[in-house]
Amino acid sequence: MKLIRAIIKPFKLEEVKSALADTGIDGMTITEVKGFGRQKGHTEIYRGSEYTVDFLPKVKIEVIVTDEKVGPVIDAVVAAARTGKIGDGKIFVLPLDEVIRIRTDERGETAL
Amino acid sequence: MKLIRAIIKPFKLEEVKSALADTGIDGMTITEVKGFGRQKGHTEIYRGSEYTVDFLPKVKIEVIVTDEKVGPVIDAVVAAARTGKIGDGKIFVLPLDEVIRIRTDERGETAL
Amino acid sequence: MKLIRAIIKPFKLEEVKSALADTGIDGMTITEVKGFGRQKGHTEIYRGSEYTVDFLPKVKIEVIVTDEKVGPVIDAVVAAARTGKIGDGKIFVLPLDEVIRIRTDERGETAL
Amino acid sequence: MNPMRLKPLRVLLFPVAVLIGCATAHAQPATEPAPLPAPNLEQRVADLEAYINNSARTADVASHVAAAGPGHNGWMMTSSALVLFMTLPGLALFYGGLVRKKNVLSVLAQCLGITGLVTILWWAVGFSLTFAPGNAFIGGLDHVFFRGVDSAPATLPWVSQNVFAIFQLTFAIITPALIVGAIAERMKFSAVLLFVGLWMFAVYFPLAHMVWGGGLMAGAAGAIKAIDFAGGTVVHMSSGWSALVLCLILGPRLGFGKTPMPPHSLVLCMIGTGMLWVGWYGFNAGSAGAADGIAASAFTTTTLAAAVASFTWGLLEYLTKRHASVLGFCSGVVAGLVVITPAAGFVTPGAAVVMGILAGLVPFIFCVKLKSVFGYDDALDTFGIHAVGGTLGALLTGIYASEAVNPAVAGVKAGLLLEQLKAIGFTIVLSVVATAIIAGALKATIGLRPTIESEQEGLDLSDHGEEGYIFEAKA
Amino acid sequence: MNPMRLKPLRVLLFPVAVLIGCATAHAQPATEPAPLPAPNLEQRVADLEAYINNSARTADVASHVAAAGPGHNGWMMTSSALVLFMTLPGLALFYGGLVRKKNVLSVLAQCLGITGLVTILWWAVGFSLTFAPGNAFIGGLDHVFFRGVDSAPATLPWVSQNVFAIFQLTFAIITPALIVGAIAERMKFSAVLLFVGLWMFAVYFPLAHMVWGGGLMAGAAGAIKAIDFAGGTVVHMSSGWSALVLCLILGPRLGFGKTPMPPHSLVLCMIGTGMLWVGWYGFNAGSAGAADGIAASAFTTTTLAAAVASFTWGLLEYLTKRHASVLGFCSGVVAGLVVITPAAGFVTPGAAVVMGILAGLVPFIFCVKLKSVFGYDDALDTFGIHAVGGTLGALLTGIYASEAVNPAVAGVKAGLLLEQLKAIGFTIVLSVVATAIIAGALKATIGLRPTIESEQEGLDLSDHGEEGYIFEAKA
Amino acid sequence: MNPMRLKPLRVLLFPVAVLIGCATAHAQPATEPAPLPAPNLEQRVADLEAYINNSARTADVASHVAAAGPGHNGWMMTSSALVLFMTLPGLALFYGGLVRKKNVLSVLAQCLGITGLVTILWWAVGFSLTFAPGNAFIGGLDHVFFRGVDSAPATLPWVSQNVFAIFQLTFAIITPALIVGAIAERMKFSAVLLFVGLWMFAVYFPLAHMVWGGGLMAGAAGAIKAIDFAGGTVVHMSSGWSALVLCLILGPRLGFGKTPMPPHSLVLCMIGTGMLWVGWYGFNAGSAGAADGIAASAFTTTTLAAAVASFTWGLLEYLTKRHASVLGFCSGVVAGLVVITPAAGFVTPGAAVVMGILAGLVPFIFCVKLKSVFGYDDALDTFGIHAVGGTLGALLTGIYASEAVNPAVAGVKAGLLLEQLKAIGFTIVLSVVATAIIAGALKATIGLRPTIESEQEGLDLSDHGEEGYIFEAKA
Ligand SMILES: Nc1ncnc2c1ncn2[C@@H]1O[C@H](COP(=O)(O)OP(=O)(O)O)[C@@H](O)[C@H]1O
Ligand SMILES: Nc1ncnc2c1ncn2[C@@H]1O[C@H](COP(=O)(O)OP(=O)(O)O)[C@@H](O)[C@H]1O
Ligand SMILES: Nc1ncnc2c1ncn2[C@@H]1O[C@H](COP(=O)(O)OP(=O)(O)O)[C@@H](O)[C@H]1O
Repeated sequence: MKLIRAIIKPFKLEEVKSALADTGIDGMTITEVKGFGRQKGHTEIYRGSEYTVDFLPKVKIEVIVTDEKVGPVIDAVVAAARTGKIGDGKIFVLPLDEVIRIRTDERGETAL
Repeated sequence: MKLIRAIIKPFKLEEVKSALADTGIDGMTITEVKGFGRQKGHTEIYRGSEYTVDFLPKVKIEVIVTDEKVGPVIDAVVAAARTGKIGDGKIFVLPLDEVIRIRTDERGETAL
Repeated sequence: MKLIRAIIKPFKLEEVKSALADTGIDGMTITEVKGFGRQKGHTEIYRGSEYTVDFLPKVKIEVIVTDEKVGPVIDAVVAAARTGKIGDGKIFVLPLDEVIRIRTDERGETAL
Repeated sequence: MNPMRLKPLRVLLFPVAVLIGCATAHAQPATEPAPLPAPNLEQRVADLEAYINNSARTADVASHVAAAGPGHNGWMMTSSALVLFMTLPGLALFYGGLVRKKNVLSVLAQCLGITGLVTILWWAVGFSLTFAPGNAFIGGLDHVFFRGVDSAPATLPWVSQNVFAIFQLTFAIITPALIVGAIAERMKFSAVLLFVGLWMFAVYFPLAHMVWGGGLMAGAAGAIKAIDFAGGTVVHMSSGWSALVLCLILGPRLGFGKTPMPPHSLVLCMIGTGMLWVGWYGFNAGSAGAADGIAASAFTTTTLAAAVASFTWGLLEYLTKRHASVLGFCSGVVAGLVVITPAAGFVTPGAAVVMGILAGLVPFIFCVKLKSVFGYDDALDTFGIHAVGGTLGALLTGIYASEAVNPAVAGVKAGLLLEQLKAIGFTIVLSVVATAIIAGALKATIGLRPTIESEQEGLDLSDHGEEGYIFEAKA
Repeated sequence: MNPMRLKPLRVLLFPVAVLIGCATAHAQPATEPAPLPAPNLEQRVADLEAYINNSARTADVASHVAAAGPGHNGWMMTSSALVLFMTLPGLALFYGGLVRKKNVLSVLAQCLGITGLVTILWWAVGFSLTFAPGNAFIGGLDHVFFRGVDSAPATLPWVSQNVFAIFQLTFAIITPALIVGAIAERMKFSAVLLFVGLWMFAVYFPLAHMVWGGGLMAGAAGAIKAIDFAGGTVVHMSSGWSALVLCLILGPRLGFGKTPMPPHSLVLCMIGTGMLWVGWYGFNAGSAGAADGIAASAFTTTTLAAAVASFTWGLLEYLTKRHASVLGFCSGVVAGLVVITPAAGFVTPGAAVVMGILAGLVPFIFCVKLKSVFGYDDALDTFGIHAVGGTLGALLTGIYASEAVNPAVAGVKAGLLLEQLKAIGFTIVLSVVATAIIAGALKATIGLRPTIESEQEGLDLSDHGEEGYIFEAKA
Repeated sequence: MNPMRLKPLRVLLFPVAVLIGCATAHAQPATEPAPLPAPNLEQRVADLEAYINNSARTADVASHVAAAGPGHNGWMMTSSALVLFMTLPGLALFYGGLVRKKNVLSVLAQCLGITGLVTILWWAVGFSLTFAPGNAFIGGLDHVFFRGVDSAPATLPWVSQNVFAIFQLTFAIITPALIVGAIAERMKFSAVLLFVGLWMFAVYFPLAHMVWGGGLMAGAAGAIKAIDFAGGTVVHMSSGWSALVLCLILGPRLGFGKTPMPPHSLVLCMIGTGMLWVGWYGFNAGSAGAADGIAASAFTTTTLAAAVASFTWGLLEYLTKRHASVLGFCSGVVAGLVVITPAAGFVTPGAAVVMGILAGLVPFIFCVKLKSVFGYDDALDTFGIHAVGGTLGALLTGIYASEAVNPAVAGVKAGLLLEQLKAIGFTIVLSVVATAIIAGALKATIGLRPTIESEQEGLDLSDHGEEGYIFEAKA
């Protein structure tokens, strides 16, 4: 099993969610984050004092998948989240030792 | 060392915190997240336009533990967070290479 | 590649960001989190009912780096985030299997 | 959307038809009274002077100034608007800020729903039951559907009777809305509205009739010669004591005493407090029924009591826990306003300052020190502030009412304290008994509480299908 | 900061210089009229009575009380303040709460910008074009730059003309601000201001002149003998129908129909609703132009219609989707206020209750059931509430206006419904045609919409360079 | 809770006892003046006319209308409520929205604490020191504890003296509250209250006495023949210049100039702005002391100046940085209101428009362009708006005051500009010197600032033990 995390543009969330559903993923966890990267931020001015915002709102999607789904899931997210403009985000794949479903104490792939 | 992450129902946070304390854990980091899974969301209607909310509020607990504590911590979280209803959440265990305490630059288990 | 996550005091964010930039890091993702540890919280009283807040606001910085940068990045964060007072936070290093840039579908180190 | 869903709309067509008839009937001019002789010049001048002095016109002549007087009428319209402002959005924010985020809309919806419901009841029968001639306990039916309530002055010499009726409506709205504070975060919306509907008939209309409508406790004219300037008994004691009983019958919030339930927005709470204070000028000074010297006195004492109580509460916090809090200052403001309410137009500025100090002290002890001893869940301290403060105010009115301030005190000053105690006792008994019966009956039938899941999810979603704040940047 | 940036400031110096001249010119006292004989005692008393009765002073004598009368003047100042309060911050919050977080400031900025712009236009020419003598369609230029508008009463017998001018200004401000609701979240700020500037000349000034300034539709005096107490046609229909056309020309928001766009803060929306209600007392009761019995009637019907409509809307929601929502109650309040506006000072309380029920019913069906059928993006339901409600109100005024309530109805009651229909038709045609031309022209020239990126990022950042809320604890 | 904690409560019992005595003493009716002859009919009519015209009653007869007049009294009560609304919650929100989230409650608490403290001081001695007969610099002690302040008119012919006293109290409250803007986010709560307590005696009471209490700068009657309609010197200059000195002595916020400190909620700021504008009608038009033509003028000029300044500020932003911001429009509103304040009842509408343009221009340059050059940390621009605007307004009053608008100008118009300059200079010197001494003394004794940790954590938690918003969904 792997933990796949995708940092995407917030307005792409619904599309990515559907794309994931199409690959058979039926669980995920999302977090509001701020991203810093090549995409430029903006400047806010309040009565003359400037305030540069270079952290942009992003959504982080985390999904645990079985090893054979890693490829399809990555492809699905890339396809759905891409706008082709700077700041589309990244996908990270992390190794995972174990998953447990709290409700049933099931472990491993059946816990997904 | 392992990184244990638990996605739980928000109102279980206090109980899980105490349960962790009982296993000798004295540090953790929590994040407000939204979860998508088998647990159903709800529909909000604003002047006739429906708005289906399938992301439900969850709390993510992250705790770094020494290898021998992985078992007890998982058991403690499962016991404390369980309601038996769909949506109780998951626990993920990730491998970890290193931990550093910023204040002292201590590394490894002493940094916990 | 490694995923480095640092939990720091919020008011240190700007300094850590510059320190990272100095090590050649040009991307990162941050999340507002709450930390629980040795640092004491505070008590709020609302008309006689006490409310102990032991989760303190922290900022989590996540940055993917190539293996050779792990050392310098850790040192930079430690130097910039340290106040010497309890609660300065931790750095965790996690192994990482893969990184993908959504915009271009580049994989591996070029995706950073 | 399924067209079958539209069916329930038809049930409304019948009442609409009935009401159209009733509305048309109302449109007929009232029958003219027998003609009176014209006033002479001196009488005309006397009538104009009566306007300035808020006194009666010359009797038995056809006054040239029979209509409402602009200064008084304008002030009473302003006052009515201010008292409505107390509920919408004042009280809604004061209470709404104090609950958890997941229940903020439920408080707002309760205030809005009560406003609509009570207005309909008031127009249909409530005003009549309160102010039409009746017996010592309840008024008659002369003014149902606002019959005969038009722009000519009636109850007050220089104020349009319809303005008076709306001014009183705003009191009838805020009183049950105050109860909401005690039962916040855990009572079904339908149960709240049903409770309020029944409670108005059992408690509010009778009590308001007894005190202001010429009934049992109407000062010199009543069997109990108590005085209540702007609603210490009728508004604050009735709601406060009923709130206690209702919250006991309802039981505490899930997790009460274990989970912390801090206010989700003291900013909202403070906005509401400011609005309550400003609106209360309409409540207290408007209760003079004119823009006269009595109103001026009430205006003055209201300001002093609110500010002094606020500072006292903050100071007490500072002395006992080293922090003066916004919630403390706000609680003090409201406590001061409650305590001065029955006394506002009867006492001197000096007395108002003393009452302000006591208003900061006694409810403070109650909300902060004693409440946890008893352990009931009066979520937002309706009892601790309105019942305790209202009772304290009624008592202190008995002590400080001064005929130098208000000639109306002259006739009742002797033995007033005892009469106030009688009024207090009567009000408490009526509120407690009626609330226990209504709440008990509702609990046994439709039930008072939502399911555990609903309460955990929050009433905003479960009862109203909405969220208070949606701050994610998804689209 | 580059000093070159200061250059644009210079462009302001010229108008300042011009205005200083113009302001100084104003400072000259008006030429005195020929002296009139002194009144006798009886005439002096009659003048004082005229004050109470809001009637004219004795003709052809030099009244001792030629100035404004305090009760009426005070009430009209209070009313003007209340109507301003409706826009700032009332309407701004009502609308601001309903948009997504990223656009909340854009709504606030639009309300603020419109307030500034319309005030300048009104002072310069708008008041004159509306109220100075002119033809049936537009007023003259006698009062440009508020010439001759001072504290002496003119249009209203006992109210300072400058207070009257400001009272009317507050109407001129809120009318275009209402349009903002339909085009929220997707129109460039510069385009909004330009549109409003042109629209005032094409729609508002003419329409207000026709209805209130003695023009085409001025009741008994006009060619169309329609009546409109406080602005059903002038304010609500004009803005509502224009809003529909504008939002059609503008097109829907990005993602409309696909992405959910729930209100970011129903708490703000409810605060705004309370303020609108309270402020509306100035709007409706203030439209009597005096603190008299007509004002009292308007005050009463306004309260009843708002509360009844709110409860009706909530009840309909409960019957059709098992949830009475805060947005529903608030929508009902506004719908009730809109519907009663043209009728406020003309109808009985009973009629107000019926109108309240219909105000809860008809716009409810429109906003909740029919709108999705048509599929246009009237973001915050300006059409569904203001156009539909305003049209409904104008019709019902034709049915329920009663001379027992207001003697002014006597002269027009016969055939009133037909005249109301004519006024409705005329208003719709004028609003639709003028808006289509202006919006079309602007679309073809400066463009109406921001870039896709700007709209996605939110107008707060792209058009105003600010964020509504910054809650992170970074420093 | 440890019962020992209750001990400090006892310290309150002594003052309560003292006050009860004092309150009772107040309850005695004032001694009756010698009886005057009854007025004849003509005199009675003249008195009624005097009411309309806000002039004095016939001398040496026992007027039948000796009490306050309803129209004026009602308007002054309304105005007082409006001015209180400016502080609670208006100014609190305007400022509270501009600070960072962790300090929002500290601003609210400061406004609330100042309200309580100043009310107590005002009742005890402040009103007397301001308005009781005294010397050129300070009033006497005739009215300590509101002695002799009852509902009969005194200072103003047709307004209850207690209403006048409360109206003036609301000015005394908002003035020190304005200072809070300069020292926001970094001054200990205890130090704020102590500073304000001393400052009232050193600056406010003397200055208000000199300008409005018949002292040094009381127009035609004073040694400096300056005029100040509603508080340009007394309120805005005094607070603004004091704010500058205090913020210099206090030092900048931690991280000032390095860390960005953007406003945490421009929504709150805009709500506050709307409330300030609406409340300012009480401030300016209420300063006429009657609902007369002067009030009408002040009402008109206030509206024009606020709207024009707001639009000007927004336009300047648009020209210099391509974005008109909500903060810009709001800043312009407040600047316009400040500048027109001393002139409100003295100038024509045209002059108000010019003053509005200058009010948008000069403080804009100050806050946006010059402030960063100087580098002091006037957190929320109290100096840039209130001191600069107040000074500008006082000057422009000297230029534009017109006897055609207000006969009171006639006696002082000659050489007025010079007198205004004298008053400006005097006010600046008094404010600067007194503030420097008080702030220096406090700094040397109790200290002005919280610990670094407290400042970093935020004053809400460290000074008040609360948080402004708790949005997590934990229970
Ligand atoms: N090295 C990194 N570590 C962690 N997150 C990163 C890193 N680089 C980029 N990100 C995340 O990816 C987002 C997009 O990156 P950016 O450089 O702006 O554009 P792109 O994805 O098109 O290369 C950033 O906002 C940030 O959240
Ligand atoms: N594959 C997954 N990857 C990441 N998070 C998941 C995954 N599946 C479920 N979750 C998280 O666990 C929560 C609970 O899952 P759900 O299917 O609703 O119930 P249960 O835990 O009882 O199986 C979800 O809300 C989501 O946050
Ligand atoms: N075992 C742990 N697992 C995860 N996060 C931890 C752990 N221990 C500490 N933290 C995080 O580090 C932060 C700082 O820890 P704390 O014990 O307060 O001080 P210090 O870093 O100086 O040892 C905590 O607030 C928490 O967010």
